[in-house]
Amino acid sequence: MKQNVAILGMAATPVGKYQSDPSADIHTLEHELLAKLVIEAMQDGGLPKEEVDSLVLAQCRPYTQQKYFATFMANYLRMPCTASVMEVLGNGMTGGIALEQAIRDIESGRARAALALGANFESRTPSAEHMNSSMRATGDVDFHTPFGLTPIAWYAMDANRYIHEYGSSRRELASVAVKDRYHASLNPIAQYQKTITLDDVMAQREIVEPLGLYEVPPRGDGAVCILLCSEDMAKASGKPYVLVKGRGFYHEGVHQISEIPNDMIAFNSLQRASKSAYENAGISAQDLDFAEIYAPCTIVEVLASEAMGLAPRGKGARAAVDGETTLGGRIPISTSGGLLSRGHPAYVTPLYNMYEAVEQLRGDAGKRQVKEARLGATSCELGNYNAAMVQILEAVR
Amino acid sequence: MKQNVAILGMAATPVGKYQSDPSADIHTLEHELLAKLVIEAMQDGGLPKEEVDSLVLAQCRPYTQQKYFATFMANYLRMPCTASVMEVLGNGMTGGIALEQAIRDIESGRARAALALGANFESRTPSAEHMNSSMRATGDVDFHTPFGLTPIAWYAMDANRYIHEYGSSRRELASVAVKDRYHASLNPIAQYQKTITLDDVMAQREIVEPLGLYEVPPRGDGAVCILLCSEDMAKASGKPYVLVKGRGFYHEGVHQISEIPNDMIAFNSLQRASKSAYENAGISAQDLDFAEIYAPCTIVEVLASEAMGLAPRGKGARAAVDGETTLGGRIPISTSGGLLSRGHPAYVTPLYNMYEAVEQLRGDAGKRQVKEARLGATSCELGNYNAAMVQILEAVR
Amino acid sequence: MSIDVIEKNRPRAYPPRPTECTAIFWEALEKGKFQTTKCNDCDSFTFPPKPICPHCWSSSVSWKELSGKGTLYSRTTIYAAPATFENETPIHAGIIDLEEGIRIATQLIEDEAIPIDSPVEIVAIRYTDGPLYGARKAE
Amino acid sequence: MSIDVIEKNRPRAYPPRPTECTAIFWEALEKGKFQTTKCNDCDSFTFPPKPICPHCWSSSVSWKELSGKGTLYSRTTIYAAPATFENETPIHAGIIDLEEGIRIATQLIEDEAIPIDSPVEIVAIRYTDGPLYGARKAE
Ligand SMILES: [Zn+2]
Ligand SMILES: [Zn+2]
Repeated sequence: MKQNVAILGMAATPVGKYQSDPSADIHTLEHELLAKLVIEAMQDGGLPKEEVDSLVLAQCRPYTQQKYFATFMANYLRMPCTASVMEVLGNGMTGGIALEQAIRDIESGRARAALALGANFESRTPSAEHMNSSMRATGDVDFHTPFGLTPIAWYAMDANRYIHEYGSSRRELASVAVKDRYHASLNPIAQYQKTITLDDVMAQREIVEPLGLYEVPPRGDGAVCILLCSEDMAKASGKPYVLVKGRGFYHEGVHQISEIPNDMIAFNSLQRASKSAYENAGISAQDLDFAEIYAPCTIVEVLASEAMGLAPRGKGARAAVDGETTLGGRIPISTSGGLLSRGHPAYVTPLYNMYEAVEQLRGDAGKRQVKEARLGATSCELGNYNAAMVQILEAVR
Repeated sequence: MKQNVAILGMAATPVGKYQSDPSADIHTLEHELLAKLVIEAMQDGGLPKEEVDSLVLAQCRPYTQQKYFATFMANYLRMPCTASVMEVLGNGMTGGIALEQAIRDIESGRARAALALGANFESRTPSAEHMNSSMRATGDVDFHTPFGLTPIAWYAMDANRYIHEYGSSRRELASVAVKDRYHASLNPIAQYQKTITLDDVMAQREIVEPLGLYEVPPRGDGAVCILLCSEDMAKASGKPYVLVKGRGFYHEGVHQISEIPNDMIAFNSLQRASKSAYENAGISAQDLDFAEIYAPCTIVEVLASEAMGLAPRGKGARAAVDGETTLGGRIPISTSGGLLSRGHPAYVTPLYNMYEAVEQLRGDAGKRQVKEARLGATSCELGNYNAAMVQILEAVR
Repeated sequence: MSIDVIEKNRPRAYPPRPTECTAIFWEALEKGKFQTTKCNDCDSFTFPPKPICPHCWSSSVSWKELSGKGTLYSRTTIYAAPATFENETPIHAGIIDLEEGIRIATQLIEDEAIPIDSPVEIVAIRYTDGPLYGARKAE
Repeated sequence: MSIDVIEKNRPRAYPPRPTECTAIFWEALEKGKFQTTKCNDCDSFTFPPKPICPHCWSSSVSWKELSGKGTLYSRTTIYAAPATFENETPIHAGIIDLEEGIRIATQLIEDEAIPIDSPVEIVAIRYTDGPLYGARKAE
């Protein structure tokens, strides 16, 4: 019988710069930081370590010297497991895949408790070097990479198409960055907490036209551990928990662009994944109290909000300008500050998004608390939202 | 309701050297080779591409230039998916984890058909360079790697301990290599097909004492695709298929050695995983007609055969000497030629082992056919068998 | 129906790797011929060219020349580039819908911004070490 | 109870990275003191040293000196080594059960094969860039 899946505990380190220089006298190492978070997450959930049957790790960046990190951690924390010990990878969706596998282990009864976790350390690698690797990820190495296309270049082309089709403007898109930074100013684990104005955003140098520095993701390090268990176990704990009420996944069988021309900025996969998730949860988009969206650029949040049915097509940027997606607005989006300001240690970003959703649903979000938050959604993706994963979460207190 | 899981189709390329020199005029690329195998596997199973809901990819080696290979393949073959598109990693268990996730997708009903697949290209990277990476995988980077420990050094220490405890000899262990090569001589996809004698094995230079060149894994490239579906769908196909009758997994929470002294060569995790798998399948070790064991070195096959209950403790090497594990013997082991002679493109090795088991159970193994093979087992592992995965497979014709 | 060929007096920053299949594409491109594979069974074009049809999985494909004419679907200019491309910034790139019904992404070889939805054409570019392609405003 | 210290006139091939926790280990080792962390709650030793106890997850651990005496559980000689270690082959390595009930793996610093199950002792080795440890036959 399928088990209902609950999120019972969690821990995260503030997004920032942790990675040490190879020649440092004292190093900050991924495993020491992550081990601390595992213990904190388990204390947060009040479960003994023996209950954990599954460790699903978002793979580390190649800069992490300790390889086969999942099995290394199983040893470091002396955690025998009967269900899963593995590392998963899928671009920006990596952390979401880790969560999904942990959910599946609980749902099927294979695991009593499961951890979805990861550490993404990359800040010491200069962006130009890092892009030498990431340019081989978001396209065809032989038919796209030779032109110098970078991951965010694809999003920039979404932006120009959106502006062209819907008569939107860079200013409208840029307002998303201002809103995200405002949210981040209320989030103690955000990488950038100083508020900014629309003029600040517009004044930044262009990175990929029409997107400037504040409209593309910063780079940073982070680590997160999320503890999942069956709802029965969560109930027995007597603690507040979050129920995974619905999930959706769809991969459209396309990598970056479809060779058959389509409406690229419709985010078809996200439309399908969110529809599945809403149906699975028995809700509609209008029932959501907030959404924590995977959006590496301003334009991506706009398009994702439209694909998830949180704003009409072509009106997502306008909704941001009008404050509808700000805390206190109709549907607050990225209350954490989002990838732009909370930060984007890419392989664990979906875990940070889940962390924020759980803070909101447990009423632990402090100054950025969405009032009476009961239902929230998280999304993550890979490529140009060619695959999307959506989770619907419900507060149980 | 849980679905029974069947293996309905497959394709593999002979293990060998495919990887091209970066400066080659014409390249052999992972994706072109693997795409061909996917189509072959689907034809083998007689299913249309639309039935596939899940792609689980054993991660490629870092030498593969095309990154995020799973989503790249989903595009290359234009395969929209509703269940999973992901890459998994877990040392030598990588291909086994891919299989297990595909099995779980079928079992849960999330996917109608699923592919577990991968391409491991590494042969152009010299062993000493390759070990610069793998030395960071099989131990603690700061407390083992500084001593120069390599992956197979741990197995060599198993060998010396085994010889010490049970009065076995290098000659006895070496007989496994002779048997494996004999099996490989009957396998058209094996990397090394020329038979060898015990004297040949003993005459090789030592790689990690007491193991010589023929007792440690060769390096090579390979690619495999395995098609899984529900038993109902397999039945409806009218084709012979293989039923996944039982599975077991156990990670002992240890990486290479236990800091609490234990019986290292008992392969405790494999004992537990095989016991679970036998129970899950409702069989005992004695019911098996053959076992395709993940064994990178002669000693590993011996210890694994003991842990799986195929030979008494301390008698595994002797069983090999006596021909009990040779084709026609009591319990043929590694009829493919095993990792030593069929070859060991590590991340896809468990997929090759599955390929061999299915060939045997479909009666397609030609000159190396185990007579009336009905029940077989496959194993895979990571570390020093600190984690083990076992599948019990049944022929349905 | 061949496309214009432009010479560039430098090597490609990140050369593509020809395979048995795609070498045919690159060799033809060098001569000003822009072509891709088309399925003999379902009549679908595919790009990049492939030894199989991604749509119906047929292994029966033929090379078909393309006109190189199309429309600009979107574009960008990349100012922050990978280290490999540091001498080539800013990089102009776009997505183009070819008139044969294929969407591709490539470089835009003119500095001025081409308006979205306006006509563009593919040109072959001969670098010192081999060819690439790119697009420019159509006449 | 300190261990012997040997000098080596070359740097380590692959130096370990000290952290706030493990720097204490390496600094003591340099001075001939071989120690690790022991849990204040469940009394378990752990090796390598850790800021937490892997057994009961307590964060309360103390440094305890080890005698360096133990027994060789197994050993090997590595002839095919990673590129980083090419000047150090053959490499002798072993697994040692320390008398405090901890199993570790390290280098064996003598060329002659030490018999399995025979007594060994840990020594500190001062390279030009910092310390490592190793084991040798005990007197
Ligand atoms: Zn076709
Ligand atoms: Zn303790």
